[in-house]
Formats: sequence, C-alpha cells, structure tokens
Amino acid sequence: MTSLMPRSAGTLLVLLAILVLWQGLHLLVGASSLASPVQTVGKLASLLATGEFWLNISETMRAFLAAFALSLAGGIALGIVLGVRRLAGNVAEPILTTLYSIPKVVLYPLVLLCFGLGISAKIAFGVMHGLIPITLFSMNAIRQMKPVYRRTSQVMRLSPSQSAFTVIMPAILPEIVSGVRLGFSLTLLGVLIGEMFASQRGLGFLLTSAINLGQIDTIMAIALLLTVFAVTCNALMMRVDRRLTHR
Amino acid sequence: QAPVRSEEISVTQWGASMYGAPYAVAMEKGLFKQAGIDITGIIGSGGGGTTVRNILASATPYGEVAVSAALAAKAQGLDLIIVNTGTRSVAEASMVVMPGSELKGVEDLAGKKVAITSPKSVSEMLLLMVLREKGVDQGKVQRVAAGGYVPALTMLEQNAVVGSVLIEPLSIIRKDKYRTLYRAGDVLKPMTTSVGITTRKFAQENPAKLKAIIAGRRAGVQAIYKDPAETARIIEKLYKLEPAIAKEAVDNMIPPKMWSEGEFNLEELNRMVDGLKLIGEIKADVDWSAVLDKSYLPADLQAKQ
Amino acid sequence: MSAASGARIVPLAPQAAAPAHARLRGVTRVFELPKSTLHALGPVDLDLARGEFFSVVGPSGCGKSTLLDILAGLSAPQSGTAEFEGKPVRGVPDGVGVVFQEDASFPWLNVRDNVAFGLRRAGVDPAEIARRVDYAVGFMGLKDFAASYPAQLSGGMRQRVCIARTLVMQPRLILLDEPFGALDQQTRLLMGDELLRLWRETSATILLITHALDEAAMLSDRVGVMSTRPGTFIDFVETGWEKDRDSRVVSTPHFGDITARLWEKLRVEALKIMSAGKG
Amino acid sequence: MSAASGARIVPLAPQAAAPAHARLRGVTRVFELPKSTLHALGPVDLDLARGEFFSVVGPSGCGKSTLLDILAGLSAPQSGTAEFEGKPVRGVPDGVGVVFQEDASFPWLNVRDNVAFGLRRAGVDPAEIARRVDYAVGFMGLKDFAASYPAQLSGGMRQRVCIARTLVMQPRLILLDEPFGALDQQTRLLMGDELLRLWRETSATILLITHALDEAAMLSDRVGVMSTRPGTFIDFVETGWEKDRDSRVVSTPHFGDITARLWEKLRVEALKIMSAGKG
Amino acid sequence: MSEKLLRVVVVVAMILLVELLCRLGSIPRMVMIAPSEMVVELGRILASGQYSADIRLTFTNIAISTVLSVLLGFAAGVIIYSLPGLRDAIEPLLASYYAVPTFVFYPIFITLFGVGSASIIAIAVLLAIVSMVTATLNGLDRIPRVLRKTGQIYRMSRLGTALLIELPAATPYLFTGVKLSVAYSFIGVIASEFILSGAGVGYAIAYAYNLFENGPMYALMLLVLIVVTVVNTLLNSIDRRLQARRQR
Ligand SMILES: Nc1ncnc2c1ncn2[C@@H]1O[C@H](COP(=O)(O)OP(=O)(O)OP(=O)(O)O)[C@@H](O)[C@H]1O
Ligand SMILES: Nc1ncnc2c1ncn2[C@@H]1O[C@H](COP(=O)(O)OP(=O)(O)OP(=O)(O)O)[C@@H](O)[C@H]1O
Ligand SMILES: [Mg+2]
Ligand SMILES: [Mg+2]
Repeated sequence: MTSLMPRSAGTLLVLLAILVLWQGLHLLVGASSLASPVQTVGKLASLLATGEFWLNISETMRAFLAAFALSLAGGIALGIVLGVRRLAGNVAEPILTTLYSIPKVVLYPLVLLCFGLGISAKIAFGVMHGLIPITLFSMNAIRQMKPVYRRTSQVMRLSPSQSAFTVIMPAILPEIVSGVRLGFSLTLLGVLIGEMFASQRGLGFLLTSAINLGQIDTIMAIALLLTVFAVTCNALMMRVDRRLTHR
Repeated sequence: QAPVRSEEISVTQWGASMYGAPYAVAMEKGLFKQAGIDITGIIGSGGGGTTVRNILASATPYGEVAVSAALAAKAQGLDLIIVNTGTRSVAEASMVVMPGSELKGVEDLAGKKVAITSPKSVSEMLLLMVLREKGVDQGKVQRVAAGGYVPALTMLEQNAVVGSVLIEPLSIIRKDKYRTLYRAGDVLKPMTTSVGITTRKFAQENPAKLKAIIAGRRAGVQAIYKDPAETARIIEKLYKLEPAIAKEAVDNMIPPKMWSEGEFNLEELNRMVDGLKLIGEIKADVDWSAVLDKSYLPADLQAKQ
Repeated sequence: MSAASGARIVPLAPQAAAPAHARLRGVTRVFELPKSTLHALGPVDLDLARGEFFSVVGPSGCGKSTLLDILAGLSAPQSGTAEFEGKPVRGVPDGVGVVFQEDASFPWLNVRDNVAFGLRRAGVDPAEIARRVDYAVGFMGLKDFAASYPAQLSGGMRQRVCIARTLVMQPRLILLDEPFGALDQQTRLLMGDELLRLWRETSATILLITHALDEAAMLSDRVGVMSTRPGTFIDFVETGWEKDRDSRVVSTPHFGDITARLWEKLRVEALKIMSAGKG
Repeated sequence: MSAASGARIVPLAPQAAAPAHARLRGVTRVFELPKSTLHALGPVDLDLARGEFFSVVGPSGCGKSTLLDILAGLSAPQSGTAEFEGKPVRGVPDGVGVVFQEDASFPWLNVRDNVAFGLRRAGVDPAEIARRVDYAVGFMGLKDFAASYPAQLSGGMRQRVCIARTLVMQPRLILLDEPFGALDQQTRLLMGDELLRLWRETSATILLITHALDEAAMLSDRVGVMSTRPGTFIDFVETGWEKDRDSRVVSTPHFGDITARLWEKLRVEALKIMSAGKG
Repeated sequence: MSEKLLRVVVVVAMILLVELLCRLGSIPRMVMIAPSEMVVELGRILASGQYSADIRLTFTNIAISTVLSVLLGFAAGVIIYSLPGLRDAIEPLLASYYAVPTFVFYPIFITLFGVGSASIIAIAVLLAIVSMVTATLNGLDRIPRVLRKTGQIYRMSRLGTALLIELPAATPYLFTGVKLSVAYSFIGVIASEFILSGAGVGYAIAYAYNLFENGPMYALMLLVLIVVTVVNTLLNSIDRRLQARRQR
C-alpha cells in the first residue's frame, strides 16, 4: 500500500492529516458515532480473522469481478463500435450521458424484478453503473485518435489486424484506461448498493445490517477495507497506465 | 430426483431479528432432515416485498414474510397462499426515552415528538396501536421518520425527539443507554406478525415437500421452548451476537411465546389487519378463506383454531 | 558549391522526355461537406523525374496535402490518374515513404522502436533492423535520445523521428509534408543540409511541401508554385543548382533571384485573393 | 517605392545621438528552474529611436519574448535597466501596447467587445470607444466579423483582433511578438503591408519579433540579429528603405542583399550550434 | 438536425417496443407496466398530491446539494490551486476518490447533522464536490498565461483580472464541473433516500416496491427519469452554447 499510493511525502502528510481529523472527530462526537482509527483497524483485523467475513468478501468480489469483466468487455466493444460508426456514436452519445446521470438506484426494483434476488441482480446492477463510462471513454478514444496514426499504418502497408494491434490499440489505450478506472469505481459502488438494498451476503449486506444494528466500528472497518482496496487498485491501474503510455 | 435434495428457502430479516430462530435451530439439529427435507440455506432480505418476490422466483418457493407483505402481494394479484403462521408476538418492540426524561407513561407522549423508522412501517403501526389502547389521540403525537432504528436513537440522543421506537436485539445491546417507556408486548395482545407463504402451483405439485418444511419448522419451535439455552447458543453463532445478549434475546421471547408452531389463529391475524388498517396500508377486512390454506399443516394443528 | 545560370521558367506542359518516376494527369479532388462540396484540388498535371528533388509551395488550404495523399495512394482522385513507376496508383504502392505534416511519432514507443516499427512489421531480419535503425538514428542526430519517448522530445526532434522511420524503409519516392514546420530558421537550415545529403546518398525522388520559399529555393531542383484553392500549378521554377549543393547557397545572388521570382508569383496570387475580398 | 544604397552594418555600440524612445542597458534575465538556473537573455543593450521600425530575429528560445516582456514591464530584468520615454520601466508603462506570440483574444467576447476591452477598462467615453473600435475593426479587415466570436475566425484573423485591440489604445510603443506566425506567406505579405500603413499613420515606435527573415528585411528600418541563448545582439542591419515602402520591395535586388546578409549571420550561428553538439 | 431526429426516432422506437412487449404480455404486469400506463399513473399521482411532499423534499435537497457542492468545490479548487504544495499532495487522492463508497458515512453524518435532509445533503455534497474541485483545478490550469499577461498590459488590478479574465476564461471547464455536480447530487440524494431514509422520492420508490404498488413505483421512476433528462438537456444546451464560442 505505502509503496503504491503516496508517492510523495506530501501525500503522506495529507493522509496523516486525515487520520488526525478522523481522531479529532471521533473525540468530538464520541465512540458510538464514530470509531477511532485504532478501533477501526482493530475491528477490521478481528473481522478478517473470521472465515465468515472472508465468505462475504468473496461473495462481493465474485459479483464485482463478474460485473467488472462484463462492463469492460461490453463497454470497450460498444465504445469501439460507436467510435467507428460516427453516426451511431453521435446518436447514442447524449442518450448514454443522460443514462449515466440517472440515479440508477431508482431502477433497482426493475433489476430485482428481472434478475431475482441473487448474484445476477448484483452483477446487473454493477454493470449498469460501470458500462456507460467505459463505453463513453472508449468511444471518445477512437474518435479522438489522431487520424495521422491510421494514415501512417496505411503508408506502412500494414494489414488490418497489424494496424489494430500495433497502432490503434496502443494509441487509444490511455483513454480506455481512464474509462476503466472510473468504471472500476462505479461498478464496485453499484455492486455494493445492490447488496445494501436487497441481499443476504456480501460486504454491502454486512454494511446494512451493521447500520441497522448501529455497529459503527463494523461500518468503519468495512468502509476502510473498501477504500483501501479501491484506492490500491486505482493506484495500480494508474501505474500500469503510466508505464504503458509514457505521456 | 434424489430422495433428499438440498433446498434453500427465504426468511425475512434473517440474521437481524428473531423471526428466523426456528429455522436456525431446525437446521442445526437436523430437524428438517428428520421431517424429510434437506434445508441447507436460508436466504434473508431486508424488505418484505423483496422477500416475497424472491420467494416467487426461487426453486423452492417457500418463505416466511411479514403479514403486510403477504397481503400486499396478494392484493396486487400475485398467486400465493399462506400455509402457516410464523411469529405471533410484538414483545420485541418497545419505546425508549433518555434516562433523565420526565415522561412516565404512554399518556405523556401527547403533544410530543417521537421517532419512528419510516411512515407506514411496523414501528409506526405498533405505536399507533399502543396509543389507541391507552386512549391517546394519535393526532397529538408527532411522528418523525428517521429511516431506521439507529438513526431514530440518534435523534433521541440529540433531543430532536423525546422518544424512539426500538426493537430487539438492538434494545438489549443498548439497554444501558435508555429507559424503556413501554414494551409493546405489555400493552398489546399477541398478533400474527409473520406467515409462511408459497405459490399455489408449488403447493399443488409438491405437497410433501411443503408439509416437511412446515413440520421441520414446528419441530424447531418445540426445540426452542424445550431448551432456550441451546437456542441462544445457536443464535449467538449464527447472528454473531455476544453470548449474554443472545441469551437475553431468546429468554425475552419465551414467555410471550413469540414463535407459533404454525397454526392459524384468526383473532391474532385480524389484530394485525386491524393495525395495518390503522396506518392505512389496507383499507378493508381480509377474506382469509381466499388466502389461507391449512391443508399443509400437521393434522393436529389443522384442528386448532 | 556553385549556381547555374539562373532560375529558368519552364513551360507549364508536362515534360515529355524520360519516363517519369511518378506522374499525375488531370487529377482533381472534391470533398463532400455536409452542406456543400469543396473543390480542393486540380486539375493538376505533374511529372516527377527519377531522382528529382521537387518542392511545392502554395497558400494554406490550396490542396498541397491533398495532392500528396493522392500520390501516396491514401486517397483516390476524383478524376484523372496517378502513376508510380509506370503502374497506376491503387492503395499505397510499395517503395513510397511519407512524412506527414502532423506529428505522427507513436508516443507509446521510444525513439528506437518508433524508427524500427515499419521494419518489424515488414518482417525484416533483426540484425538488419538494428543496423538500419542505428544508421538512421545517428543520421538524424537522435543517438543520445534513442531510448527517449516522444513526449520527452521537442517538436522538431519528433519530426526527425518520423523522417528516420520513413528513411529506414528505403523508399524510392519520399513525400515530405512541411516536415520542418516546427523548427526555427537555423535548425531548418541544418535539417535542409541533412536532407540534401540523404537525397544524394539514396538517389531517391523527393517531393517536399513547404511554405518557406527560401527552403524551396535552396533545396530543390524544381519548385512548383500552386494557386489558391482549387490548387493548380501556376508556375514551375527550375533552380539549376548542382547536385552537391548545401545551405551555403543562401548567400549567393542566384538564391536571391530564385526567391524573388517565387515571391513575385505569390504576391500576384495574394493580390488576387485580396481583390476577391477574401483573407 | 525605392531602395537606399544597400544594407549597412552599424556598430554594435548603442547610438548616442537623439534621446531614445526606449532603451535597454546591460539587461539580463535568469530563470530559476527546479534543478538549475537558466540564463535566458543578455546582457543586451538596445536603443529604439522614436518612430523607428525595429525587428528582432534569432533562433528559437534565444530570449526574444523575454526581451519583449522586460520592455513591456511584464517582468523585471535580473540586472541592467529598461527605460521608456526617459523613465525607468516599473510595471507596464502607459503608452505601451503588446501583441503576444500566443493567441490572446478572449474567446468569450465577440470581435467588437474584444477590441473595445482595453478602452472600457480605461473608462473611455462610449462614443469615443465606438468610433475608435469601428476604425480599428475596419482597418484590420474585420468589419464583416465584428459580431463573430474568435472561435469562428481563422488563426490569422484572431491575431488581427489582437492587433486591433492593441491599436485602439493608441500606444506610442508597439511590441509585436511573431504576430504573423500562424499565416501563410501570401497573407503575411498582405499583413505586412497593412502594418507598414499603420506605422506610417500613427508614427508609433514598433518592435517586431519574427522568425521570417524576409519579413524582417521587408518591414524594418533596422534588424537586430540575436545569438543563441543567452541571447545577445550579434548584429544590427540597417535596411535603408524609405518610409513609404510596401511589399513590392521583395522583388528588388536590394531585398535579396538584405536577406542574404541576414541568412549569412544565422548560418554562422547555426554552425556554431552544430559544432557545439546541440540541435 | 437529422442526427437529432434519428435520436428521437431511436428513443421513441425503444419506448414503443417496451410498450408493445408489455401490451402483449411478454413482459408480465408484475414486472413492468406499459410506458403509457406509467404516464397515466404519473399524471394521477401528481394530481392527487399524494407524493407532493416527497417530491418537493427530494428536489429541494438536490438543488441545495448542487449549489453547496458547486460553491464549496469551487472555493476548495481555488485554494488548492493557489497552494501548489498541497495540490501535489492531494491530487493522487482526488484521482482515487470515486472508489470510496461515500454513503457508508451516513451514520456519522446523522450524528453531526441530525437525521433528515441535512445528512442526506451532506452525502450528496460529499459525492458531488470532487468533480467540482477537479473541474476548477482543470479550468484554472487551462487559462492561457497570455490572457493574464494581457490583463497586466491593461494595467488591471488582481481582482479585476480574476473577475474579467480568469473567471470567464475558466467558465467552460467550471461548467463541466457544474454538470457533474448536478448528476452526482441527483445520485447522492436519491440513493440515500432509497437505502437510508424514511422520506423523499427515493424512499417512496422503495416503499412502493415493497408493497407491490407497481403503478406509483414506475410513475415515480418515470418522474426521476424525466427530470434528469430535462435538466441534462438544459445543461447540455447551455454547455454547447458555451463551447460553441470556444471550440477552435
Ligand atoms: N478530409 C477532408 N474533408 C473535407 N475537407 C477537406 C479534407 N481534407 C482537406 N480538406 C479541405 O481541402 C482543402 C485543401 O486541404 P489541404 O490539407 O490539402 O491543404 P494544404 O494546402 O495542405 O494546406 P496547409 O498548407 O494548411 O497544410 C482545405 O480547404 C481543407 O479544408
Ligand atoms: N517563465 C519561464 N520560466 C522558465 N523558463 C522560461 C520562462 N520563460 C521562458 N523561459 C526560457 O527562457 C528561454 C527564452 O525564452 P523566450 O520565450 O524568451 O524565447 P524566444 O526567443 O521567444 O523563443 P521562440 O522563438 O520559440 O518564441 C527559453 O529557453 C525558455 O524555455
Ligand atoms: Mg497541408
Ligand atoms: Mg517567443
């Protein structure tokens, strides 16, 4: 974690400031409203020591990975099609941006009605959140690719597949990675919201029952776990991005 | 078809309230298997509607849900029947005030603000029934929806309200912090709070399975009353509660006989209907004959009224 | 270094003699815009002799890049024909290299890999690739930057990467579209010298599009001056330089003659635009 | 139109005679970078005579824009002094107008409002603003575009908006930083004519930074040639043109003389760079 | 224009398809009611005023959180911009911000702000503010230096430069932030109501869902969809107008 995220001393300082703020707030509002950093880490450690908790994690991860894989594959494929077919892209883009800004949670009943109360509903809900940003970013990646790259590959008389894999893919990669990063966060959010509203397993479910039982330390511990996970993955993706693109 | 196939059924508030205790005990002690069915897992869920829909969609469409959810689903034309009753008490519900509060009884609530979870919820219904029982004009008690029990307690602590509805096991976990104004179970007579439902189709095609589930659950209920201490241990493990709290939670429910063995008691059912009318969730009396089907109950319970 | 008798104005009709290396006949190009059609180029006739250094000058938007696209087989003419080495141009012919006006270096590859890109795709033997890339990288003064990525280079250096990437393919016809646009006068001068050296060593045919008259005057055997859109050649000026010229020619009177001649042509065009109320 | 005897090379020491309109003495500028310091300019001595048209040419990055910033009071020299109309320059002096190298038109204002911007800030009477803006917009050939936004204009037209915005303030010293960089040769020629007309009408002092030698040669009374960074003046070339010259001078032999002289200076600089292993 | 038309055609065709599937019973009534019925239902519940309080509450909260996140985000953006050290430290965190599940902090907010609108607004602001901060930073970054220099040439004060040059120059980028803030405010408020609260449109939808009242449920969903679409279209057209002047 430390080797991944805070590359500068400044970021470490900011993290420290957040910790101090957290502790201060804890002292201000009391332990029953906000667990302290130490309590939270302790709670997380004890949760992680139980097999039960890992079952919930794996439940969430299963739904999340499936949703993320679907969002990725669907989003990139759809984005490329819409990027290449200009008219289709122009027609679809405003529709997609509007769908993107809909609070998708209102559609959750519909998802439950269609998919039932299992993992498939969670996956569907995750995909609903993650698919559109990935699609939009991929579409724009194709559209904004400098035309001169395609012309260069023509002049070098590359075959279509050579051109796709050695020129077009690397050229649009950075944009796609940005979309994937946003899609990652939103897919996770979608799966969690899905688990919070109607589910029997998973971290989102644990969160709701902790909220219902007022177990603030459990809430904070799960939030911390999710934050660390998401921030770490995000930092990893940024790193991969930098390594791949050199821009 | 294998003789004993593993099945999953649904129970509302599984893992959060005591509704599911008979299933937990029956599974743990192999009572379902003895009854001829292998129940391996319980699907829980928050909302009643979600549970009903989920039951309808699952392979073994049986589950225990709130009466209101069953009636609402029925009213919207879903093809389901009620085949047994589940819980029959309101003993787990209460209202708390801050320890230093001047309020002495229900009567003192007139002209005050209290927190409920959400409009038309069970918490509101019970409050209104208590007020009516004690002859307090419900219009004089301002009800604030907090969104849940914990937020309701927060409002109480912040003096935004003078009292807050509460439910077990949360009330046991936090019992040192508040003073109980009333227990719903002390004021109100028992009423049916949850029922077992299934689809008509499943009942007709798999009467044996259905009977086995109901019988298994009944055995679970009997085991609870026979050995509360063991029940507490099972609950403790399943719900991840502290031993003392689990014990108190179970013990509290033994005297009011929270869990019914499954038989239908029209008086208790109608008491619930009465409450639902009070919050406006249903408008007219319920024709139970169209909803109930007692033919899957054990023979001795079918006879009970 | 020496200069021939003076700038000669040649007749507008294409030269009939030796078979041309590349040839355009009656080429036009029209773009369909959403609400109108744009006649971008032509009709243009052009013969490039084998080994000739030919420059094109003309106002912005007159169709210079469009002309290059047609010669490179990147787009087909509306009417007329394009030929390269006696065969009609369909798609990009083998033996043609292009350096585009825009920066076409691949930001995800370092300088060496950029330069080697085409050779790798063409399946050239690795040892041969290394040899050619080393040579081209050195030739273009990029040796110290072989492992750098384009983002770390100046605009001019990136353009040199593109030139090197084209050169390693050993094209017989090199089309360059304002390759020195991003450079200042000094560096242009140096790059011009290097381009001349390259041309002498490879004896390729070169077509250079530029907006700098001095550049055209110093580098070319022949300069084609284009009219405003739709671009046609309004004049061909033969410079008469010897083959082993270099940038020192800029301080000869003959250089002044050629630029004056080019300037005059452009000024007439400019006045035409002005009187037509544009600009 | 006529040309004087020939390009004269003047001594590098500043002219002592008439009091200069603007004057730099021993000016240097150093930039502190994260890991090093960059000596960007100087030491530079320069005297601009009142009403003179002076051009600066020099390699990219030699400090031309830095020099302009110091004259305009936008940044202070490291050492040395800058004077304008006899007073030391502290902050931007009244009476100085600048057209920057980058497009500085305000994209949220239409052409009229762009041109009127400075006058409004200065609290000039609205009727007077309208009069001056109309004149400047007409002068710069923007009449038909008065209500257009910069985004609807070409790069060259936007630069004209900036020139008009500067002119309406009636500056006594106009500093222009490569104002025609975005234009093609033809349009440059026309814009050059207009700049000369303006200069004659207002009799302002003009300092023009350009990288086009022909432009410097055609427009200026005097051209200063700068060395590579840290930029100093290595030569001043007096063109000897009469005041009412225009673009037709480009086809005179004298024009060829001046450009050849400038080219030669630059070539020497370029070779210096090359032998120093840069570029 | 023809693209617009095509878009309308596509949307209408999709709606008609759903309508047809519902009418033919391919989509059972218990799953979804026909779009035309949703419209009728929406008219009915709006006329009856049954949900007026919820609707008013929700959209007021959305408006408040939009305004708050825009103002606070802008202020924070300006402050962070003017402190490059802080900025370097904070930027890697901003980049990962949306990976944090904001709504889990609701229990903390209710102790800080009490139960009800204030806490829900706090969640929405927490969700929306970062887009505005990022957009502000981006906008300030993209003010060409030459425009500030131009301000100096006209001998303008610092404040004058800020108001007359920097602000208009950054406006299109700031507006992108505003658009995102609106979207996230919608998402934040309605999702919180849906999961955590006892009032508002989000709660009403969840409640109707639980009671199998598909009519009101779909009517309210439709209402949210319509409002989002209208607001979005409005913002986009303003955006386009801002951009149209700018696009180079
Ligand atoms: N793909 C295209 N679609 C529509 N119009 C085009 C296209 N390509 C070029 N044009 C138009 O055709 C005309 C000629 O363009 P071209 O790029 O050949 O000019 P150019 O002489 O190279 O200009 P410059 O000196 O600015 O590079 C221009 O008006 C341009 O806008
Ligand atoms: N604000 C600054 N901070 C650091 N370095 C600077 C700054 N401004 C200019 N420089 C550096 O100072 C040198 C001179 O810059 P300047 O812009 O004056 O050159 P120039 O002659 O105008 O170049 P060009 O012809 O490309 O416009 C360059 O190396 C440049 O990178
Ligand atoms: Mg071109
Ligand atoms: Mg400069």
